[in-house]
Amino acid sequence: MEFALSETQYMLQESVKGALSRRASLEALRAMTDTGEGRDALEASLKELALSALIPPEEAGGAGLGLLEAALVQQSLGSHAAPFSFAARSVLTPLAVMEAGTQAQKAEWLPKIAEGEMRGALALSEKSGAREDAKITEKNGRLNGRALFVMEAEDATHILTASQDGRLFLAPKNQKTVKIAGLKTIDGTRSFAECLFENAEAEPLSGENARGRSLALILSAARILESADMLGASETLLHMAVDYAKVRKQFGKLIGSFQAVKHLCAEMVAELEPARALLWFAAHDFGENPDAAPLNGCIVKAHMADVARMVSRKATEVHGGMGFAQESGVHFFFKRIGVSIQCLGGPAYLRGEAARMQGWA
Amino acid sequence: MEFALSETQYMLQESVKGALSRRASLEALRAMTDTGEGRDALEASLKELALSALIPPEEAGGAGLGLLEAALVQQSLGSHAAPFSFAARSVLTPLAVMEAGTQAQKAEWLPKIAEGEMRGALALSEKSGAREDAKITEKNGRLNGRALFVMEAEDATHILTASQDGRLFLAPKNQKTVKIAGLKTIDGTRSFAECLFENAEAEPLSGENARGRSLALILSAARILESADMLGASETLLHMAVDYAKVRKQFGKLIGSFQAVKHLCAEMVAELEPARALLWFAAHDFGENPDAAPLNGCIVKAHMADVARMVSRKATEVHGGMGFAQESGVHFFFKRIGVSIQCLGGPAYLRGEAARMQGWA
Amino acid sequence: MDLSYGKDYEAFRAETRAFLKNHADKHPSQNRYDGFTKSSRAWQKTLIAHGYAARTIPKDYGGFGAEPDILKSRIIAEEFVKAGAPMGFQNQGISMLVPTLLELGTEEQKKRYIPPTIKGEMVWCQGYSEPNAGSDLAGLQTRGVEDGDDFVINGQKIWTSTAQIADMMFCLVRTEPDAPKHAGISYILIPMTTPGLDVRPLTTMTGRPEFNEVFFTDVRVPKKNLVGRRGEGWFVANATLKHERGMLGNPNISENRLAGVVRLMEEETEDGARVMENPVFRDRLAALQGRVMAMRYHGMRLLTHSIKGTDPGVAGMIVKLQGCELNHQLAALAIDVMGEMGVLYEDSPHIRADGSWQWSFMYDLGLIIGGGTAQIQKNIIAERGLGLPRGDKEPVPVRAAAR
Amino acid sequence: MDLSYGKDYEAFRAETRAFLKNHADKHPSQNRYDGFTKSSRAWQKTLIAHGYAARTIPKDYGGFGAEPDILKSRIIAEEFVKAGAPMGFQNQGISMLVPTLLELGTEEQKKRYIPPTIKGEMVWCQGYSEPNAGSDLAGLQTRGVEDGDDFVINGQKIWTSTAQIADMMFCLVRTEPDAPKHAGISYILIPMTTPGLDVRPLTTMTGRPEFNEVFFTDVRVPKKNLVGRRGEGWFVANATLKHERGMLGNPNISENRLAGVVRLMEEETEDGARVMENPVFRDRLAALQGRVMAMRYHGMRLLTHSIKGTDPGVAGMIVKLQGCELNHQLAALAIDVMGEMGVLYEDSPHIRADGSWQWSFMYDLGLIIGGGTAQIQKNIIAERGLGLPRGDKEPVPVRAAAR
Repeated sequence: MEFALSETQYMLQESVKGALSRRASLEALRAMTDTGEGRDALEASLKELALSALIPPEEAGGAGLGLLEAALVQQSLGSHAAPFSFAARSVLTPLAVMEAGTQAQKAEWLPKIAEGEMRGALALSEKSGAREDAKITEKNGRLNGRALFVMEAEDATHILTASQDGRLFLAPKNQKTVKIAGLKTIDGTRSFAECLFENAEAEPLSGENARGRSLALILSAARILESADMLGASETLLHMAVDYAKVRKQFGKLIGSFQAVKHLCAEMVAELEPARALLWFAAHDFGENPDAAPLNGCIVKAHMADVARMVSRKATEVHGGMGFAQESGVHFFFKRIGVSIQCLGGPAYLRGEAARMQGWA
Repeated sequence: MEFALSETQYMLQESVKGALSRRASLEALRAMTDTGEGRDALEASLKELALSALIPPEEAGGAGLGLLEAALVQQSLGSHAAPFSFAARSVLTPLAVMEAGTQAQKAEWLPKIAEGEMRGALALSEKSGAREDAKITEKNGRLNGRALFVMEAEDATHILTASQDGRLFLAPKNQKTVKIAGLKTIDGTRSFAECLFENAEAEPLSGENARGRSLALILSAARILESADMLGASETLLHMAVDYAKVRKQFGKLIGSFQAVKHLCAEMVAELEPARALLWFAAHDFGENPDAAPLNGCIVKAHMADVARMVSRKATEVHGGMGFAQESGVHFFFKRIGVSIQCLGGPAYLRGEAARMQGWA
Repeated sequence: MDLSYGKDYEAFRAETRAFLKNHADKHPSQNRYDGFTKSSRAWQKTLIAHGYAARTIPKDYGGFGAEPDILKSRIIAEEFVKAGAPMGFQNQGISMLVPTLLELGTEEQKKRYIPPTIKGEMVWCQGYSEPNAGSDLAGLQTRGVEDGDDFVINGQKIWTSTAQIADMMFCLVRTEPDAPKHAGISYILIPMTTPGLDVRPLTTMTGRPEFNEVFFTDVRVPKKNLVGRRGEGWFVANATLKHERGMLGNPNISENRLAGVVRLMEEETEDGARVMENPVFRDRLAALQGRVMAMRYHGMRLLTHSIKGTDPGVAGMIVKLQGCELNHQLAALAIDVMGEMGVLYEDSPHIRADGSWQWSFMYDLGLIIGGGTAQIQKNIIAERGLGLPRGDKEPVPVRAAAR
Repeated sequence: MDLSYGKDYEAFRAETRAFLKNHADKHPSQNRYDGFTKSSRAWQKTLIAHGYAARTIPKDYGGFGAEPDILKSRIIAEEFVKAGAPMGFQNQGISMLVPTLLELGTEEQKKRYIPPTIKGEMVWCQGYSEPNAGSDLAGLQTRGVEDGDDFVINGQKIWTSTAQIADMMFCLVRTEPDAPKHAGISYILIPMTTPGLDVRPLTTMTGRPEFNEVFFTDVRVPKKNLVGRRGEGWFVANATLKHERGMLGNPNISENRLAGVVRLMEEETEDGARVMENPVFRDRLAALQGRVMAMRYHGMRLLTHSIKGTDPGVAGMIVKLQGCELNHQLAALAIDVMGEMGVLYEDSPHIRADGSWQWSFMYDLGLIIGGGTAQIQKNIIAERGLGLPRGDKEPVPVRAAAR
């Protein structure tokens, strides 16, 4: 029995954080979101860590690691609000191929994913409470319809999506029948798009294991990764707040010596630590116990969203007016969390799903 | 425009509070709930104020006052957790007769109510989310079925209830076909009972104004009175907490000088004051605008229940261990509020009703 | 208890309506109405002439010269909102500086500053907060040193809204650095064109430059620009602040937002079903409705106190705390109702209501923090409202609200 | 990351199961099991003999004498719960006094007190809190004056559970009134039959006498009953308190409660519909499920730290705050699910689960307050866990948990 990160897992996370500290400091983040300057350096720096090879198995040139490792990476990205595509591209796409692809598909795609040549975007938001008329249908091997809130479409080569009946597809992005338009959110650190399929070519992931479950698993992994991102962003907010409370003076005293400020900080950490354990569990259990994964994904994301919203509010309050000014950097995390909360199902939606999955509804 | 209590309303409330201060101090309350001692003196003292004559019109020997005055009295009773029957007996029963009775019924009952000879209990809890098999049906002028959570049945002469189709009835309590058994709640200051009708005689309130609306109005008035009781009990808890924080020392300082204690107190008063205004409005508007009364009753009780639960929690916390000991008296108000929250519909039920009434559901 | 306004006031209401009807096509649009255009100044002039703006300012200073009457003010506000007509200018010059000058200014100051201010020809900003004087406003460090007939000012202000377009600033400056904290501050009027004064926009979480920083390098201001006596600026500012009361936590804002959320829940769909059909969201909506109604009638209770000139006690201290939080919660519900569409912003396709719900959600958090954080508000309520003892070194500051 | 227990431990588990199977009909019922009956003492004896109770207490003092092994302890707990068999005695004597004596007691004290205590033949209560020493425990005023070979004790203790049946009390007494606050306290063992000692029941909000007050009038106790040195009682008590850690906020309690609420929602009806069909209640249930799961895995994380002997840091300080609150919220949901039936109490007709949900709701609030209020817990987390500066005169006290 050991419910803790292994030395390797810890080092993986540290190495990502190390690269991010160098390339995605608050100052660098400001430059990257304002002008794009520094993005290339960040990409290059993270490329050295071969994050795209994390999930594919060794025979495909990957490291064959699991969702917990991926979640630790995503948590680090969240802790720096890093403008870097990882979840869809390097985790969800290979997982989908491994879970639902044929032998041929695995042989074709996994090495390319590991190399970073094949880069998937995720178009599944209409599977978590479709908005407007968003939906994708398949007919004669062609996709039609609209996907909203496509993640990591920028710089992707393919789009991972699912038809109405729950089958997964990989659609090449670079075809005339696929139209992509950017969506602007409050979060300037991640890219979202809407995607229109007009009789687009797409390859069904149709291996022998392909089942309705595959979609549910990918959604679960995506929600666990969003949770990890929120955990990382929340941790940073907590640390920023605590650090600020230790240096900022008002009324001749450090504000951290006021009980009200202390309690705000204590309330944040008291929620964050158990949420971290829940995330570890959900990410670890994903590989061990796939039957439980869909439920765990709903529970962890709904809970983490509540915690992260609370933290983003209280950390801003500790900063006082500075928390409201972009100068402090609080806003990067506040807004990244704001988007994560809604992505792939808000808390009420996910709790509804969790109730349904347990036969409560 | 004057949104304030009139001098008369203020004096009415003060006179009730005066009598209660003399006869229902914490010490007296302890005696009354432990042994019953002091109840007669309290009854006698309040009888001088002729509360039973508050609502009946002048021609019936009453004062012809409205629900706002009644709510102020109930608020005072709540502020002392007074073991005294008022809402069903002196407000809801006369209101029901005035609203739905025939001329003959009004002529017969209202003077008796004003005199305190006719004392109604309220058996309408099955109209706010029936539990178990509770329901009352009428056939050939006889009532059958079971009512749970009958209010003020102790010492009542009649039971005010409603049939499944929403008509109001007055059933004499003293008949073999009416069986009453006490229910014990956490609140030792008010009496509740279950009531079994086995082909019991009952008089329908069948005046020309009797409509489905009558039942809705009585329920609304009952909810507004419960809200008033919660407001009174919450105010007392706030005052007890503030007083305690001004005398109790820990770490060599008055606990009221600690920011955490200050904030608990501030949060209580910040919720209570607007809730008071909402109660004033709902009680006042009841007479002015009966069409809005059912919705207002739901909204005010759901809101007051949330506020009162918060206050009962925080006031206890300010008292520390003493709040948990019966010695402090906090428990009387904590538990009285606990019962009021559930009585005639908990917050979720009432908000569901409010949504339905506004066409949202 | 009387929720009607009475015959005389209804007559005034009718008069107001008639005015609005007659002028329906004569006023600028209400959207993004900032009062600094030709047409809005013309409208302001009309309003003053008819007593719908600068109503209680004496005629000597360019106002309408009526007796203060809170109910009439409220009727004006109600009817203008109903008619969709822009109210008279509401800015810091009019709501804060002018009442202060009326109370404490010299005759020369009144004559010089009040008329152009109420006409919208002179725009003011407020120089109170500093980077190290936020919750602890009296800790301000911008210094004014006497030099002949002038003060020479050095330092920095922050959270200064409208500084980028203002003609003048009313400013708190430490003129006696050795005096006790609350003494030694002076209230000085500073032309924004004075050399050495530098305005830089301050971008907030919302992504917009809602405020400014203002830097002072040897800014020279004549002593006659002092309001009240030297060293008494803290008390002059308090006189200003009391006029600001009630600017925040306006229940009308909450009511409009609630109505907006109801509409949103009717319109937005999730998997093809209207969000209004979702009982979990309905429950949240109904709970907020209860809070909005409570604040509405709480506002009427305070209005009654104002009319009677009586002290509402602690009830008067909670409006900012509760009102700002309520507005924030309403925006949060709206965002959750929209789900992923609720985090769209700026000029994104599919955006709802121009992103105003998101803007409000963030800006409201700024309001919760600004003008005395929620924590400071609670201290004030507990100490001044409930009489709890002051903690050592946790003084309750006098705070500016929106700046 | 490994959530299994490994082969060796699974063998131990099998052994435990076999023991429980063999003894299935040999133990008293688990309900209201207080350990002070003949049959429960017999069961305790059996447990000690097989290493399922007093497991790590040396054989010299009547224990089983095994090496400490947290996982084995946990396996025992898990299997006993599954089998519905009562665990070994868990009371303040065993969980707090015995470890303290092992660490700081004299050989004579160990020989005299440990064997009867672990057999359940000697019952202890804790004399820490006083009416004026609650959150500020070190402010205690019960005095012990030296007189020959004795201390003569006067004063009062409060919140003393099991005092009415205890044989002995371990007690904090101020023996040097002029010493600084935390010095001058001694840790003394007092027979409850000593003349001058008076126990009065203290009824709580729940309506039950869950605690007692204990009054001391010239209570004479021999000096050899001192544990540790005179004036060092505060540090002896700290040694005790660290053993108490983890008694509160046990995630198993929350998990059982969650399962109870699920059953309740399936069974209870409102207007004939199961409450489980109500989406608003389902939403609350699912939210609490997330919290319960988070606390479960948080507990496993802390367990791992215990096994490795590493410091969990701030993560180890939040269990009481979060766990007690969670249990309270679960009880609150249960009450709301039952509606009016949820406020029935004592022996009322129609009552559910003997009123245990109401009892928990109130008792949990007592736990949130007791053993360091939630406010004090937050101070500790902020100061010790996050390194925020201490405020003047707001010290973080060492606090007893359940007493």
